[in-house]
Amino acid sequence: MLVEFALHHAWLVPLLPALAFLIIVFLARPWPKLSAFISVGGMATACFFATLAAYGVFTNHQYTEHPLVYAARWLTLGLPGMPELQINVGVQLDPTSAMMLFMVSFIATFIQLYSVGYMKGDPGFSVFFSYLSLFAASMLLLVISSNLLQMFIAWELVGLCSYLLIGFYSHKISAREAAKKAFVTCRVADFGLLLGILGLVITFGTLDLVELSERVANFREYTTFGTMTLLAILVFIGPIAKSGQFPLHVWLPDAMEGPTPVSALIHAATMVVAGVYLVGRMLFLFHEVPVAMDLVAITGAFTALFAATIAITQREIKRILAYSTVSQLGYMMLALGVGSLTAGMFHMWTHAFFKALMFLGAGSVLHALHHKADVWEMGGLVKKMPITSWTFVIGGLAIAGIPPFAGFWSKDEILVVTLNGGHYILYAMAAFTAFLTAFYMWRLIFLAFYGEEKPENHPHESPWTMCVPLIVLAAGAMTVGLLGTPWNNIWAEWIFFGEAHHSGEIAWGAMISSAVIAVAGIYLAYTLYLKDKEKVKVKALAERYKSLYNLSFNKYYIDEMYLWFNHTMVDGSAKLFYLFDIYVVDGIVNGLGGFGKLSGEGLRVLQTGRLQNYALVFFLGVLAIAVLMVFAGPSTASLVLGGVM
Amino acid sequence: MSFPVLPVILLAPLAAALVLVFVPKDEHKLIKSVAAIGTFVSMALSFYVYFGYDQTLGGLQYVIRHDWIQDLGVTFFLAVDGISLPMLLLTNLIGFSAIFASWNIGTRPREFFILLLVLITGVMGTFIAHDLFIFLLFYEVVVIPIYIMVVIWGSSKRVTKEYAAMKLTIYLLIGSGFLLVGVIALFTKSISILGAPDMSFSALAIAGSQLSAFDQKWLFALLLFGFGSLISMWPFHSWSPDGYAGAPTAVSMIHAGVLKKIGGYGLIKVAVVTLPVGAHFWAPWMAVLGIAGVAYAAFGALAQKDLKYVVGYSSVSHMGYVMIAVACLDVIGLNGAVANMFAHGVMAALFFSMIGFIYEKTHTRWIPDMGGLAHQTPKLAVGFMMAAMASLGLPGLISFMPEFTIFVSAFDNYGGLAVIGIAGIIITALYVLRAGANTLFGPPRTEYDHLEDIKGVELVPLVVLGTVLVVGGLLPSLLFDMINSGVVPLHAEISNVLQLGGNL
Amino acid sequence: MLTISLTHYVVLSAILFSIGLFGVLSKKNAISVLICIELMLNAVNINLIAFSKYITPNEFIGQIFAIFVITVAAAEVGVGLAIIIAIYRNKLSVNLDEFDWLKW
Amino acid sequence: MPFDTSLLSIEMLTAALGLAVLILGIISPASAKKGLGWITVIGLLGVSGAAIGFWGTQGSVYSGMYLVDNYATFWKLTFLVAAVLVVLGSMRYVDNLGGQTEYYSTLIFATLGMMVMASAGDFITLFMGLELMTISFIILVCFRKNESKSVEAGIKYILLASMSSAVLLYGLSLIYGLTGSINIYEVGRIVAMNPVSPALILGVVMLLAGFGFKISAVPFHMWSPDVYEGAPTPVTAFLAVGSKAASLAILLRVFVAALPGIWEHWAMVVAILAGVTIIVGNLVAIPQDNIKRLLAYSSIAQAGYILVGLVTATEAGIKGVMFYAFLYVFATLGAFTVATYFYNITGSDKIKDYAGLSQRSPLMAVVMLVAMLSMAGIPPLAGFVGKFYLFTTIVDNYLWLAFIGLIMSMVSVYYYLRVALVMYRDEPADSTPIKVSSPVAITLVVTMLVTLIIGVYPGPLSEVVNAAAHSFFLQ
Repeated sequence: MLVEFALHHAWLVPLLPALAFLIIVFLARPWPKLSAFISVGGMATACFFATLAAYGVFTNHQYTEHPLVYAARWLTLGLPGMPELQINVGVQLDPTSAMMLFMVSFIATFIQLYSVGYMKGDPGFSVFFSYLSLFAASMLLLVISSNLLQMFIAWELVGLCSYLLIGFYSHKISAREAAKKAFVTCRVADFGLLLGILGLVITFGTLDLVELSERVANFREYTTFGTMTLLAILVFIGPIAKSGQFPLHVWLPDAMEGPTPVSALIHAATMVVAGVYLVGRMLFLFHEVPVAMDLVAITGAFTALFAATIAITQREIKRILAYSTVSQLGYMMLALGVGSLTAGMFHMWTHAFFKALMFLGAGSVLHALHHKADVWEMGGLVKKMPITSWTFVIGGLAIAGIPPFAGFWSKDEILVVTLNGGHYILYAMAAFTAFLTAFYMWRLIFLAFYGEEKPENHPHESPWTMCVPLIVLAAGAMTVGLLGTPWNNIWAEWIFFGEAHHSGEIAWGAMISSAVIAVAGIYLAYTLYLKDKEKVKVKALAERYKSLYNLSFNKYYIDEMYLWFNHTMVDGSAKLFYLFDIYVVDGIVNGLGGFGKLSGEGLRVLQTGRLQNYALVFFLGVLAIAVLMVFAGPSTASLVLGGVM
Repeated sequence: MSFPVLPVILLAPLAAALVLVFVPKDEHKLIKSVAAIGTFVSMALSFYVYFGYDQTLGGLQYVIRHDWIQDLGVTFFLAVDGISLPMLLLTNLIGFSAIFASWNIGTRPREFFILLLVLITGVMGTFIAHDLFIFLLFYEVVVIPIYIMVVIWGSSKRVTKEYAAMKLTIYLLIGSGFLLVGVIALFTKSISILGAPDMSFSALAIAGSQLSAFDQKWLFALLLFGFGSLISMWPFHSWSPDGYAGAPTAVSMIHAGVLKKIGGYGLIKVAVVTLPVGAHFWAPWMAVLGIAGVAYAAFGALAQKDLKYVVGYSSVSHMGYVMIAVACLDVIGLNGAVANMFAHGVMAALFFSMIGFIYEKTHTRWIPDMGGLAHQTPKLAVGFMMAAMASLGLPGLISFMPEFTIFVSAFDNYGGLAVIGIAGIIITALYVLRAGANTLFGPPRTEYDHLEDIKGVELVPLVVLGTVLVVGGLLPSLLFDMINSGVVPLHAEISNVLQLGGNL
Repeated sequence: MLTISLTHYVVLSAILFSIGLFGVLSKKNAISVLICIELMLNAVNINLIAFSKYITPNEFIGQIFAIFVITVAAAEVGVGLAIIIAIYRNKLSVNLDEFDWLKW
Repeated sequence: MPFDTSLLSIEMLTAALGLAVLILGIISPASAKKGLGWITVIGLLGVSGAAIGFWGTQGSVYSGMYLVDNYATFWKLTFLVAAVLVVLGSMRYVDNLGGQTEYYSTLIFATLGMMVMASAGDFITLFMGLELMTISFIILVCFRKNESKSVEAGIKYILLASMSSAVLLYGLSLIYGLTGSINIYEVGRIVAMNPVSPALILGVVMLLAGFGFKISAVPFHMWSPDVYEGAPTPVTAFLAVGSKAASLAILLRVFVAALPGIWEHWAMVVAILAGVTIIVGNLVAIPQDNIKRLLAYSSIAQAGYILVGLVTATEAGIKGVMFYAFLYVFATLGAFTVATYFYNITGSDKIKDYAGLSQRSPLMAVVMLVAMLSMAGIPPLAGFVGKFYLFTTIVDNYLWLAFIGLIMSMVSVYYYLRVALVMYRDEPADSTPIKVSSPVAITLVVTMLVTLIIGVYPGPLSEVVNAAAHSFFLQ
């Protein structure tokens, strides 16, 4: 009953946070507590509905084949008969979106709850909550979209909110620049996505996902394979930036400038996974184009490895997490690239929990250490702030992929499908990444939470509003993976692309090897960072491979490259255009004007004031006219000569 | 139509201006209120007309028609259709906000508001006149008031206001000179076709479409130059940034907001409809110039340090999109063109009003001299950012759907060429965000701590235009259905001619 | 034994006209210029009379016209001399080259 | 045959009025002289009333020497209105001169000369009217006989004018010699029948020069800036308006009625003249710094525009000319009246002295602006409609001329706006408000309103002009 209602009014889920946003902006802003309450309350209610809807979807299987779609006309262009474009906004509920719906709202709720404690006393308290609500709203809108354009709109709104939230401490230059960077980077990619969407409209004449998928399925009626390839690649450009894939990942680590809950929200549950989600949604398109699939897979695998190699040398706690996010997103892309919606979504699902957990944990640490971010300056926090530390450790186990924690199952799934797909190189890369992941994440843990305490730090455990979410998420990080264990893979029966491919026999080899890899990574971290107190080995290594170390520590200088390009190429050409405008285009205009004036002056001088000059001009005029008459008139010339004779 | 609503809309500001003539020149409050009332009447009535217009019926409605000049076949012909109505509404929205944007005018306010009201009337007239002669009457009414307003109340930055004003005026007048030649030639030709002189748009459309392909081509070229220079089509745009920089806020608002749009409007309602073959011939050129304008002006804006120049160039770039859209000559494109003119109007007006306030308070528009204003004047910052976001075509704000529709049709018709144009959104995002960030964000400057945020009537532009910005973004059908009802029949005419008169 | 034909008159008047014209352009003295203008007018008169005699012998159109011209010329000269006197009062000169305050 | 002298009654009335004013001026005591201005105005208004009565009558006197038709009547009305406005605008000026009331009578005689020109049916009448007007104007030009500028203007005018009329006469004599007639319409018939001879061409050239001088068409315009500057401003106004209009009236009469037979010979030349006049007039006006000189050059340009109507020599063309001339009268008078009055107050013609006029006297500033913009042809002012009429006639065959005309008219805005700039932006040197005396105020308001109304609602006037132009061909 209530479930039915939730199913057919799923648009309430994004609507509620949106309303919260409006109320806060226009009414509740002056009262922080009220604003927080409205925001969290709205989010919680939304979460409640989302849960019901998700339950509804998961309980009857028809939706796995035929998604529940209801839409309303938003805009029509043209008349029937002529090239017409109708754009609907609506809700499309199938297991994938239902899962996302639940996940996003659930995590968002706890992050908001957490923020109540984290942001206490901030001047922009209520504004912050209004932004959070808007952010959640747009993300949820994106999730339930039944129309590609609607999705794009939500996509851009998410971008806007990230801009606002990253730049929340707008008095900090760094925050301002990071926000701008995030927006512009995404903009660059959206350009590709937009082109892709335009191409799809023009080729297939619709943007409704369901119709689109049907028409794409037999695309040869509409267009050629080449076009399809182009379209697929264009569409994939968008996610590259949003989900921080190489080479457009640069904005993501800088996004740490925002308040930590924002980082959690952005990196765990919402913004970055939007890209993965979009690729998942559009898998029907990529599926038609093997090239695009390979592109996705390779990008994913490479990004995963690439980011991991950066993460191992970073010092700031949030940066490490950020790069781990990039790397995990790489996993998801890889999974989708090898054609397994199941694995990709599954990893997204588990990742959401443990990554949110770790960010919030990091936030709690920073909160305690008054925003001292360098892990080398921490240590032994476990004694002073046990909850934070232990939950963080759980997160660490999860991401490293230690069974039976959530991360293990999803990552294992990915490795398995990669292997089954016969992409051995990619498998190797992914496996190695897994090792690195375990290593750098535990490096962080050992450095920050274990070892001897630093006297200058006076950490303290955070308030309950911050701890409760930690605990809840930690519980999640432990358990949510069990949905997709090879023994009873419920997940694979819900969320899949094509037909539910369910590997009958359990790939023990892969499973064991990934577990071993994870343990190895952790052990290495242990030996390097915990066992030898002086960290001599590490320093020795860093010295030994100085160039590599710098390369990794400076993120392969990619930001510098972009900066250089922006300043020399873009700004340079801008200057060029401007000068051209002033001196050439405008110069011509002014030149003409000046010519008019000059000729005026020139003619003026003829007016000498001498009477007889005037008389002379008069008669010259007469002569001139006479000549004109002779030659301008039709037959006069001959006539005159004849007449004279 | 018992109640002559259009004449009332047209004359309300003029009446207010007349009243102002008799108001003592130092009754500032009174003067401003009178002006506000005059424009408010027009705005309210044009809302009434907008929502009273029967879209299913379509065509010309609220028609007023009287004989005017017999031997030229001129009739005093006021009416609205799906294309002119949004423009009318836009004019009044901006006009009304412009009054409040210039609320703090201290010097010679009476003259200022009289001129402003005349200006608004003139612009309105062009949009509701459906007789070419009357259209032209209103077309240039506006030029002189603008000149006087710029030289008296303008500001000299890179160029002196006198230079800017003269450039703007003469440039547009020369453009209209060419336009006039075209119109007169078209008129004389139409007489021989129609048998009797008739200057109504509809009659000229009938006559014009029967002209030989050659005639249509050169006539269209003239009209294109005339209207093109008004819509600041590249490379005839250079009056625009200087002009806006020199002009007082209200003038910038109206000029960038609506006056420019007369160019696009005329291009669609007069040039394209009357000379479809010519339009078809020149369309590729229009597209190229449009694209050039988009990219070129976007880069130009990127190089600016003066806020008004940024917006000035950006408006050139946005008008480039309109040119492309018109060049597509299909339903979606024309829809996009008109819608984009409306959207850009609202956005640019909001932008200029906010910049006006910033200039008023900080006495500078030089971006490096600013920063962190968001902390001292949050409301101002909100308005500014809304305009900025609209200008980079953020979904949920009014200018996204128009741009999207334009892209659809441009991509469809001009493929690769359009891609360059669409790439403009990146540069746009770059310069808009840069300007916004460097002005509003970053560490607050102590010298601006004394500034007080916009308040009271100063909020009117933000509220009015901001509301339109958001509502139009969330419910674009409010705008598009109206426009569509006007574009579809118009396009039907064109395509008929193009199919029949295959003499391309 | 040559007979005098219309052509002669016309040529004569043309010559007279040209002389007058030359004077107008070259003379510096205002009065002489005035006189030269009279020459031009008289050239016209010769034309008129000649045409009247040879082309419309039985109507006196030309003569009448000529009389009018003479009258008007007289009036013109009257006014002209008055002005020359006035300007002489002002400038103590009738040299046309000195009258160039009004220019450009 | 019997003469219907009643057809001449308007001219007779005018002559009588002139004489009466002259005598009254002599006999009336100095104190009463002020009244003469008003007497003149009333008298002229009476005459124009009578002239209106003549609307629609069609006839001729003395076997076609003297024609009365709507065409003539329209022009006469134009002259009379102009005269009235000039008198109204110049009363104060004349009083400053010390009540030399011959001014009024001379002005009336000039008007009379114009009227005679308007209905001249043959060369003699033409010549008489022309000279009557010219001589009266010569007297008016050097009316301030103690002021050397005025006298210099006078001598330049008389010498050049009489020279030009000599040329004109020579041309007339040639045409008479070739056609054996001096009746305009008869000449037309004969010319149409006979083949073209070089002598005829020469005659036409000289006519063109003679009339071109009067309407100050380039290259026969050289006198006008100097004379306009030197002459008393109201006289300049009347000179710019009346003599130009009258000469146009007769120019049309001669060329369209007497020389249509060889139209293809002079059409292109007239077109070129018009084009050159427009260009030179507008360009040279740009660097001027004296308001009267500026107006002089702009009126040269205006003459160019009006010539455009002559090119086609059709009814439409005539109509365009008449329409434009009529509104040109009002625009020019408006501008010159402002100049006159400003001179009375400040004693300066320099443009820079007009600084802040909009604050010292909004009315004057606005009238000046409206007048100038009307000349520039900016809608919704009369000039726009006028140009529209003119250029519709030639756009088909002389597109280049249309381009020159319209583009240059936009260029002309440049120097008009420079005046506007001074009047509106600059702060006045002395901000004492200027009190506009009632007769001047009347003139200003009338000119402005007419300019505006014709611009917005030209319907009625165009009807009248139609009728006038139509009657042209009924003789």
